[in-house]
Amino acid sequence: MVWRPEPSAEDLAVRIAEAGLEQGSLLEMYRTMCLIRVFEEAIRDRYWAGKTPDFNIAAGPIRGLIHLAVGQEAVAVGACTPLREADVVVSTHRAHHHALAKGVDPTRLAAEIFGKVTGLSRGKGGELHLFDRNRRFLTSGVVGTSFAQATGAAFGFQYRGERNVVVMFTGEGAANHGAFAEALNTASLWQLPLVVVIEDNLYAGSVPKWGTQAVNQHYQRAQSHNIPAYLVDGMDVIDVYEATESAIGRARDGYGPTVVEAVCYRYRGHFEGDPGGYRSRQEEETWERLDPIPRLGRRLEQLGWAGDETRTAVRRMAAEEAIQAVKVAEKSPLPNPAEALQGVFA
Amino acid sequence: MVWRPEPSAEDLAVRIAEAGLEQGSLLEMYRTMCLIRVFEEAIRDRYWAGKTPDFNIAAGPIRGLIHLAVGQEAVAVGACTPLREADVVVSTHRAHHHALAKGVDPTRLAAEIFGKVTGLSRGKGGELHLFDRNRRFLTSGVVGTSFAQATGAAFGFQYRGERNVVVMFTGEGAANHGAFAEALNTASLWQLPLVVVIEDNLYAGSVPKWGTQAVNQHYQRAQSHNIPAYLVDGMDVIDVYEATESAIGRARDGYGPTVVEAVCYRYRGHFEGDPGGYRSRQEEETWERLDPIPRLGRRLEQLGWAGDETRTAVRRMAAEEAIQAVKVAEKSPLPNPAEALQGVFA
Amino acid sequence: MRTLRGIAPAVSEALDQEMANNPEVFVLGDDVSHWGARFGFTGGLQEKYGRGRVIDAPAGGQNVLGLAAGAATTGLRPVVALISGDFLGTGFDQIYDHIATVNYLSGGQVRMPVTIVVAVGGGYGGGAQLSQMRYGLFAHAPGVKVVVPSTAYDAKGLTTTALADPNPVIIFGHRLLTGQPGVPFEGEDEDVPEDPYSIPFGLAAVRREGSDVTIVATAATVRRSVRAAAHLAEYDISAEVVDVRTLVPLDTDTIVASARKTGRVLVVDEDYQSFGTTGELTFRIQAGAFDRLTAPVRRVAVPDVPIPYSEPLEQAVIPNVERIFDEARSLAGVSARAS
Amino acid sequence: MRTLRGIAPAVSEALDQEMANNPEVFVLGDDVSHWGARFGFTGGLQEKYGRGRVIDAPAGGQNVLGLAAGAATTGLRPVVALISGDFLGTGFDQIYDHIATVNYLSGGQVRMPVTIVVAVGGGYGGGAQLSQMRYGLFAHAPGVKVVVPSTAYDAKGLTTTALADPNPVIIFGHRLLTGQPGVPFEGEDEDVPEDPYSIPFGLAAVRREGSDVTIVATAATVRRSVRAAAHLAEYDISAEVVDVRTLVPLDTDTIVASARKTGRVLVVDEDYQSFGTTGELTFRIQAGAFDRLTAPVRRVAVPDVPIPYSEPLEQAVIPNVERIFDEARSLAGVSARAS
Ligand SMILES: Cc1ncc(C[n+]2csc(CCOP(=O)(O)OP(=O)(O)O)c2C)c(N)n1
Ligand SMILES: Cc1ncc(C[n+]2csc(CCOP(=O)(O)OP(=O)(O)O)c2C)c(N)n1
Ligand SMILES: [Mg+2]
Ligand SMILES: [Mg+2]
Repeated sequence: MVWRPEPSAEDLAVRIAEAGLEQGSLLEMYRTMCLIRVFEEAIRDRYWAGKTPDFNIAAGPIRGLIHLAVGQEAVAVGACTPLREADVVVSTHRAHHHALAKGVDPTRLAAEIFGKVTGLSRGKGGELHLFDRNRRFLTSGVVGTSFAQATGAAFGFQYRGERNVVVMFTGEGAANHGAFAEALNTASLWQLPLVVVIEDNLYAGSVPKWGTQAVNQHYQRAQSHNIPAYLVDGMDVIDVYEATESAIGRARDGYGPTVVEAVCYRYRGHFEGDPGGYRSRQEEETWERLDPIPRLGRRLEQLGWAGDETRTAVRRMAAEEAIQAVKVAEKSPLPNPAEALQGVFA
Repeated sequence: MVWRPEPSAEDLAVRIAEAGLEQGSLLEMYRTMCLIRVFEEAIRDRYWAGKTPDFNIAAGPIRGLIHLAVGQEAVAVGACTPLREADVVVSTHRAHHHALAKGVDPTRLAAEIFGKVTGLSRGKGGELHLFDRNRRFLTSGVVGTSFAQATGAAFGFQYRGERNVVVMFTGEGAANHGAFAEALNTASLWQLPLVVVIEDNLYAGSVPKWGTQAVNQHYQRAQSHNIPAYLVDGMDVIDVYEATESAIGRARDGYGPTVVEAVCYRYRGHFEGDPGGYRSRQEEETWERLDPIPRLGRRLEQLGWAGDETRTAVRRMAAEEAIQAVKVAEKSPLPNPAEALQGVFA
Repeated sequence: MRTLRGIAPAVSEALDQEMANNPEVFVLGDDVSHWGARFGFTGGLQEKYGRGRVIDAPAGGQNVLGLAAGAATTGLRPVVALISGDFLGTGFDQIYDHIATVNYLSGGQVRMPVTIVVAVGGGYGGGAQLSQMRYGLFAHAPGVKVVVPSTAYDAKGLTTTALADPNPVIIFGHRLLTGQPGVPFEGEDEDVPEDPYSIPFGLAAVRREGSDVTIVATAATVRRSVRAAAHLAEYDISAEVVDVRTLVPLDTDTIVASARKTGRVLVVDEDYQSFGTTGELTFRIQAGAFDRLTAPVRRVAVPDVPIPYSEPLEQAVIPNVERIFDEARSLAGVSARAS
Repeated sequence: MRTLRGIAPAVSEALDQEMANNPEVFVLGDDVSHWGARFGFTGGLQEKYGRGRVIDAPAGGQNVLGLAAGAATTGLRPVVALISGDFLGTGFDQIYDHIATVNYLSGGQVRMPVTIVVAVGGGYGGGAQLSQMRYGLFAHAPGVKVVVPSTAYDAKGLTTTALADPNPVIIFGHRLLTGQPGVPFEGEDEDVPEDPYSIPFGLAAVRREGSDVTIVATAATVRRSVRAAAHLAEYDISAEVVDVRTLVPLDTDTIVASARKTGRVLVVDEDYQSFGTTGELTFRIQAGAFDRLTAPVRRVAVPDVPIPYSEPLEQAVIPNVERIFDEARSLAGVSARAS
């Protein structure tokens, strides 16, 4: 683990200043994390509608699989805050938090999850295939295949002489795929503007890290490809922000890739319907005490940047936006069946 | 490079003793290296028959591609000498030297290269698909695919409780494939009896290492998977032997995998017909001066274990065996065309 | 005899019975401990045989399949279990260029008794990468046997046969036939013997006899075809339904015999339409029954689009009872010799 | 006009002309600098455009194809050149599950204008992993166009079309048609315009007219079929030879029209026989020409074995003029309506 002692109010102020963070940006990060949390909980609520008492994956307003990232909001928000609109984010099967942090419209995101024609991809992709061309956001549902794609996008920026950056997210499990090593090699060789953010939530599906990974962390692997790497506290948005901000800056200035490994925890199952049982209650409770949202809340308080009232107001606004998005999405029309045969070729 | 100062006669004697090498085994290594060298030159001679003055890949007694390892004999012999018959060697597209060092019959090997029914695989596989069940020797022509297979064989021995070891050869280019990282992870995780020998001959096809590899060596990658690694002089059979012998011993005793990275050079083209042009003459000459066969010859002289006469006799015997093998192979019958349809299923 | 619900418990029972007898059989896969057990075909095995024999392998189809291939060379009998056949794409060349070919290319020296069990098929909102069939691709590869069971009885017997076969076998189990909790079930409870038994490869089964039109189908589409046939009967159309059971080896004789009897054939498949299974079946049918066919062979398959996520789109592309019924009815109504 | 020898200089000329105009086109591959240039389709390009635009990518089909897919999302137009189509197996899912599907799955937001050029085919002693055709596999994938040129003229024009297409296109160039030094050449010198031109996808070409039997073929087997047809003429059998040119889109009309004219069709293919191209062509032929066929469609393909190395074995499995001739002759001699 990468727990650090909680800073004193003075130390915190220094750290925040060094990170170049101001009241506005920190509050915005707080807001986005709240938005994500409530969005995912609203999606979860709709997912379970029609799936109780007997769980049936194909029943209810949302069919198929849903992978929530509740608990991991700090990684998404910390890593995406330093990004510009023209930068690309390449995400994984667990993508809602990344999408929202990159500025994807919550209503269109939710509509895609509901399979509506108003969704990002008119309902064709669904949760495992989220694309937003304008927000430059991509995913893949086949674990391991997005790495070369992210690297290719970074190459594209370098080739075109555009000073954009690619942030590529991966789970710690996916990073054991060989394609991850290939991406590191290529990005390092060509000094590409790629920032790799590993969301190490300790499990790949039901399989704990120790079950499929020879070493406890990945960052040394990055270093063996001559890529600088940070190991950060993924439950601390400031920690994630600091490392990623500097990595993104370096990438943008042509100094090549960086790996940021963020240790975190998902509070829900691997997907909804996961009955769990492979994690101890004690472990879960330990991590729940590190919830990144109240943690940032306490810091805002400490810094004197947002008291109870302000924070409650921010949370309420974010919640309303998220709930409204999910509501509108659910009410939107489904695509016409005839669309199924359209668009195989551009 | 890993050039070390040439040892004095006294230092050499100490080193040899520490490595546990005796006159007989060193002479046998010398003999095998000579056998490989002459075998490959005889194959080359037959390959070019019918392909001059106009090169035609499909003409002459040997069709298709031939990948020679002339210059790399020390890696094969140093790494295979410590092996037992029940141990497995998994090789690559450049496999003759590994096969002969593992004890594969030169006549059956040559016959397979000629596509004869007396070949290892009755002519069905050819040079890129060499298998010898009895000698426990396997290859693959698709770069990167043999790594998981070698790891699987090592798993097989562990599962069965057999104290056998797998030596997996790879080129430095192939080791950039993601499957290599996957194999390291698995072998380290399960502490498999796997010894990975990287033949770093500086080029993958025409592409120099710096063209496709972010760092100059691979061994740090092994270390990032918690696997011990040696960087050795691949033109010095004693150096290769020392490292591999200890790695094989550890693997056999249940202490898991090791990587041995041997820097070496191929004296011929990537395959026969390669017109070259991507390596400087100066570089080639530098490496020719390090020829592992005369180098071992000088050591045998220094140690007082084999004078000119003995060495000449050994070389002559080895050469006769190799040339005879290629001759017999060439005279053997081709398979009956009806065999083409047999053996898809066991 | 007792009742089994779906092909998943049938496959895992066959695996269990074989593992009990043969220590050389072991299971390797992605999440075989938990999700493989819940949504796949390895239920109960890890509890019984432990983590050393029912093994969660490090990530990647390439890695898992390569490990199996390598283990097979030491005389073991690996079973690879993947939660989705779609993931075979990441280990494609391990099957295509190694597991399938090594016996041939080694002149019979090195065998590859690797059994692969994967969940396939859509219709539950899985989206493009968790709904594909894939079996046509592997049926195309020389050296692989391909099993596509439609019943629990077949699934058990064919798995037992696979585990006794010295060759690579891929068992494609349709998700909607698994009978696992939480997944829609298109099958029915079946009586399946508890004792081990095996069903030879290469024997198609006539699931319903008929005289006007033959419907040739695989896996989930067999049941849909039987339902369509019941509906056709209401229109006085007598449809025969042939369940292919194994694509490789393919029981051309049974299929052709039915085609010769009815003169009209509809091939149904949940795989992509073009360059796949329906074409091959059609070649064989017209080769063997040409002089008896009274209309061209027709087909119902996924109309060459990725499987879309949204329900109305998904339902528009995955062959269902209605599409089978409509096409068979139209085929039965075609007047002979006019195209 | 001037003479070109083989499809390799034709493809590289089309690439060159497109690169000269469009800075967004770049080439990525394995050994494009040297071996790709000598045995593949990238000759002369690196000298002209430099290492920054004709790029040796780090190892692996997965890596190269994924890089191309990612680069395409930034608006570039990647060309991936691989020395062997066999190596597509290592990047299989990048094509099948991403490059092919992203346009559809993104609801048209993200295009994948990736052109892939690979050398395929056997007959020179390349052995199992350097002789396969692979195109049937990718023709099966919704979302990929598949080009199989048989002439230098077509190769250039179809490559130009590929580079203007907003969709992924794979060009399978048969090694024995490349015209590269050191490789046997089954083609002939051709007059090919120097100026850029394009040939639309989806238009088959009738290479020889005839009335007794139709031979449908691709790539190298087109030339073998034309030779077989010349030989058949000596036996008073008039064979029409149709060159498919692109498998996706497939010009069913031209093929069916020829089938309707002759009533007898032989499908020739250098890919594995079952579950591939010959089946698909047969489906379409019998669907469109059923009432005119006087005999079942037949086929000549690789008889479902890996390509063996040894010459007599290799020659026994790769379709050659003799096998095509024999089968066509026997087909032409079949009395109508008796199978
Ligand atoms: C090629 C492939 N194999 C297996 C899967 C099934 N799968 C989906 S998510 C997942 C685990 C990923 O773990 P990790 O990368 O740690 O991400 P997390 O789920 O923890 O966010 C697996 C194995 C897949 N989608 N693709
Ligand atoms: C998947 C795949 N891609 C490309 C090739 C073509 N190829 C054959 S050998 C080789 C280079 C291998 O280089 P290295 O591993 O350094 O071995 P060396 O040839 O130097 O012994 C390549 C790219 C292949 N055989 N397989
Ligand atoms: Mg994880
Ligand atoms: Mg090399």
